[in-house]
Amino acid sequence: MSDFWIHLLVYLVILFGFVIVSVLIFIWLERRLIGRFQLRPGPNRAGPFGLLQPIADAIKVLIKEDIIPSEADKGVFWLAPLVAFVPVMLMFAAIPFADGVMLVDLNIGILYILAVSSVTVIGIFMAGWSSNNKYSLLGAMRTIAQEVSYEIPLVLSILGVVMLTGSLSMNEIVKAQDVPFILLQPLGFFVYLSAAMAEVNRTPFDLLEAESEIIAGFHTEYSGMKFGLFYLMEYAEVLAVSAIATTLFLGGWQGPLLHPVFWFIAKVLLVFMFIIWVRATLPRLRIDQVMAFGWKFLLPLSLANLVITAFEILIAPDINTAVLIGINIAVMFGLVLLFSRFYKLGGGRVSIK
Amino acid sequence: MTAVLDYPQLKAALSKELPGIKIQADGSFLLVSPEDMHKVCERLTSLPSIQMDYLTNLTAADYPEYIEIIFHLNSITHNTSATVKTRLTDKKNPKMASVVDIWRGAELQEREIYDLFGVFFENHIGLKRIFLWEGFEGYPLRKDFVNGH
Amino acid sequence: MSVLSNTGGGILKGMRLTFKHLFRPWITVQYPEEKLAMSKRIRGNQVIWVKETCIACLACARACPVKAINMEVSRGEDRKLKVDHMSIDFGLCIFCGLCVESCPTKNAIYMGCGYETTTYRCTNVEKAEGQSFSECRCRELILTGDELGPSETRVLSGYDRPDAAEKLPLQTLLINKKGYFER
Amino acid sequence: MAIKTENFILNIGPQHPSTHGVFRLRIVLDGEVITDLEPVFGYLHRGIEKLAEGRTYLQDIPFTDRLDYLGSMTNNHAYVMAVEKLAGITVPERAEYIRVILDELQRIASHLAGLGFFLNDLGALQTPLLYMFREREKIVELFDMCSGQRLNYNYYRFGGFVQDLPEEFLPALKILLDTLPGFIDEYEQLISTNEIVLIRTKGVGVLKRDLAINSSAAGPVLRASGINWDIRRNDPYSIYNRFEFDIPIAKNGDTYDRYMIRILEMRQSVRILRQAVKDLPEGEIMGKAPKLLKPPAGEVYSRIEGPKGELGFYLVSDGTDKPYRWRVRPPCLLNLSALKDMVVGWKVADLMAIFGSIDIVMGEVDR
Repeated sequence: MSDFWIHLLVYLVILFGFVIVSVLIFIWLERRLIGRFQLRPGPNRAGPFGLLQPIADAIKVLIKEDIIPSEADKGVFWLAPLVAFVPVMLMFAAIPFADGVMLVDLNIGILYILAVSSVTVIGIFMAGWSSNNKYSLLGAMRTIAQEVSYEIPLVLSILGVVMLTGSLSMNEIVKAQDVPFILLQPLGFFVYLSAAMAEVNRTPFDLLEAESEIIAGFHTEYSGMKFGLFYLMEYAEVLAVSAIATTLFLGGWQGPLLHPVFWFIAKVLLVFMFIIWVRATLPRLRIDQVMAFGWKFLLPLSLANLVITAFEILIAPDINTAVLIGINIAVMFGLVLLFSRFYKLGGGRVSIK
Repeated sequence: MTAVLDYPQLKAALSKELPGIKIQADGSFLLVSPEDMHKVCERLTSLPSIQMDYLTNLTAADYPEYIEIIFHLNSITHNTSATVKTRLTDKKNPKMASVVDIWRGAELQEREIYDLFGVFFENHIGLKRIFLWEGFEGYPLRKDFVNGH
Repeated sequence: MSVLSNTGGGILKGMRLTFKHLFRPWITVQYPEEKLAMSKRIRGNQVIWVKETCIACLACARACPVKAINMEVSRGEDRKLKVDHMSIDFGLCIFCGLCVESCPTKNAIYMGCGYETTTYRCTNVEKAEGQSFSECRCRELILTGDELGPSETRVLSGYDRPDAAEKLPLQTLLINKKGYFER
Repeated sequence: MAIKTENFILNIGPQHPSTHGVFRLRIVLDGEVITDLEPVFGYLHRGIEKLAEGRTYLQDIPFTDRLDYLGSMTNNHAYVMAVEKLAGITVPERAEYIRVILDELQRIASHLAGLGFFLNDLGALQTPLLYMFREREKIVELFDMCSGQRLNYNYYRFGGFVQDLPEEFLPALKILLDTLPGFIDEYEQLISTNEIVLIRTKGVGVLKRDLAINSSAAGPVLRASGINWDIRRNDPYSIYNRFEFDIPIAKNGDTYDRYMIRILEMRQSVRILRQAVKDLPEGEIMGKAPKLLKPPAGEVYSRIEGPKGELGFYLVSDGTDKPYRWRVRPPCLLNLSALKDMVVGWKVADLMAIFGSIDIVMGEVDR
């Protein structure tokens, strides 16, 4: 067997293990943290500090009866969780855990990740459509609208980073970050995080499974292992988004003294905890407001970010980094304030004849 | 304090507006015949000096000879209240005109009376049983309804 | 009105508040291990009947709004009323306490402090011919005679019985929880 | 370009996370927009009015607990007051003060629960709900202390109370009153200026002033539409005319106003409570009332301002120990009269926000 195959196999196993284990830890962490935000201890029965709770949940989900609605489109219903789950796993292939420690160092890493991640939405729509349930369909329709629109600001916000490094390879981007790009690209980071939270359907953009409105959205009819896959998919997506944010904006595996993998995981956890914090605080937006936020607020902001970055690179390539950081942060606050004053939400009551 | 209207005075005012209606002023309520009820209610809301714009409570009670429909009215403008009643003597097939077009608040309460007393309200916007299912036999709040317990 | 009002300022304020809550003690109770002292007047899921002091006046049976108390009395040879049969159906009881209030002796019937009466399933259902499921009675919930008396698990509650209330511990209150009000 | 589309009918409920019980709504959707709506009631109908007719006046008190189970104290008060009016029973001074204290505490507790669930319906993942239930819990513990149960209090009696307040009650209440305004400030920090809450609620589900009156809306829903109508002020019962308090009134009648009115009302309740605790006299807690009550033949309609709105009891007595007719004026049911006008034209998500802001309890809607 050649080195290539050994490399591939070992990394696949490690990656798969890493994703599964960290998803379980994420689930535990989210429930504990949300609990603490809400003045309760969170799950604390299974194992010390409730650490075994996700495993207990996983076992429960595995041995549950698998129900398929009689009117469902069975083939699509079966395929949907897989179509949703596999792309998320594929995303991890191009994420560097340390210098060069990744499955493949693609020279178009970012492009690959973005391309693969947008396939997930097809799985979700398949689930919503095939369930033959009106709530599922509503959830699926919302997903399509939301995820397709948020791809654009997401990609545009990443372009700033690409312009700064001049490379699409994830490893190169990390290496280029002497100063984490969150300081050089604060606006880009803001847009990226907002858009990414909408991409992975976290509060306040969790419209597709809005519990108080459409019960569970696209996976209303799912149970057993198929539901488990969706659940896994959601958290793996959050993990991927946190990992990408870490790689692109927070300096990736770079850090003093300790092992790069430690730094990488610590930064991922930091981003994830922020996402949980937002989830614990904010209510949900309405579908038209989500769309307005994406198209009228994030899209112009990300375009402005692109233009400003281009100017900085072209006109003042030798400027002092500290000054640049100051300018960038000032520009971000100025633009966010300016835009939020001027954009109109629209929507509202529709007159019915 | 919400002042209760003086019923003889109210009767006089209404008889002047609507000559020929059967109306009776008791000590604590105004008794109107079912046929005139809708007209009286209309006047009660529209007359500027009375202006009973708020239907507080609309209910019924089953007595041996008749079913009584009781309106508890309020005027938010004048902070006054009045009780108007009507008696439906035909217990087999009681009916009267609906007042939903005057007070929207009567919609659900009339449905409730229809459901539990079997009083039919004409021109109601969607008169059907509200709590019990269609096909339930009998009207539970009538005294002749015998339940299991 | 700050610069940030309507542009994210409110969201930041809320996030600050939730962050503060992260460091406050939690308010929930870890139930089976940690139990609160209940109210002294607790109307738990028990009604306790003291056979010795009962004068068989049937006041409690009459006061019951749901007819859960079934008491049969007869006159003994000494012309005194005695209780032949006493049973309370806890499937019917709504724990309103009216029987306790109605008792003229004030020491024959009490509410109980217990509230842990759950079991996994009812094994003994009494069902007559032609009865619907809601009409049949679970025999385990019908307590008769001595089963209704006080015991270690059936502690007298102080509901309308000040003398019994004195023996009970003070109620734990969330208000008195430490580390919470020092904001 | 016109695409041929079809409306579709969606059944919301009876089992649904945000129908607050077993309420069913049949809505017609055009995409996400609601074009028609029909509420379906009766899933929690227990026939309480019929049941009450077969029992004595005293035995009916536990049934009032089970109407609006988040406001049992006020339900008790409304019913007990109606019977007292019917039978001519006077209530001692101390009992009246205690009634005001318990009523206002109940109003705060009910508003907290209502607002918490409303925010849950907005999608705020239980955080505001749990913060609000923390304060509600403190109030419920006080009720538990004096009545013995946490939900179905059954504490009021004709002429007064079962028992006097326990001695631990007032010190605990004083701590509560000292800290509660601070916690209400916290809720406002979390919610009142939150941009997402603002855009989700401002201008949404407007109930116009005229329609609010015409559809017999009551309580916070009526006052949010700009009508100065509060039974405590307009038709004072008990001893409410002795206290100083304001009736908060909004003017837009939208979902945000209905939220804000409740926050302001809680502050006013704290104000009333402070005065009542200060003036609470010593003395009897039970007036003279016969053990087996037989009110003289007659009828009475008596009402109080419950947390959800005007809660009235219409009783007819025929001189026996059982009521001849026992009727509740259910504020929750009547607040739903104008639901269709508020909801049509809005989206599914708004339906939940509007519905939550009306704050209904199915126990009272279906009885």
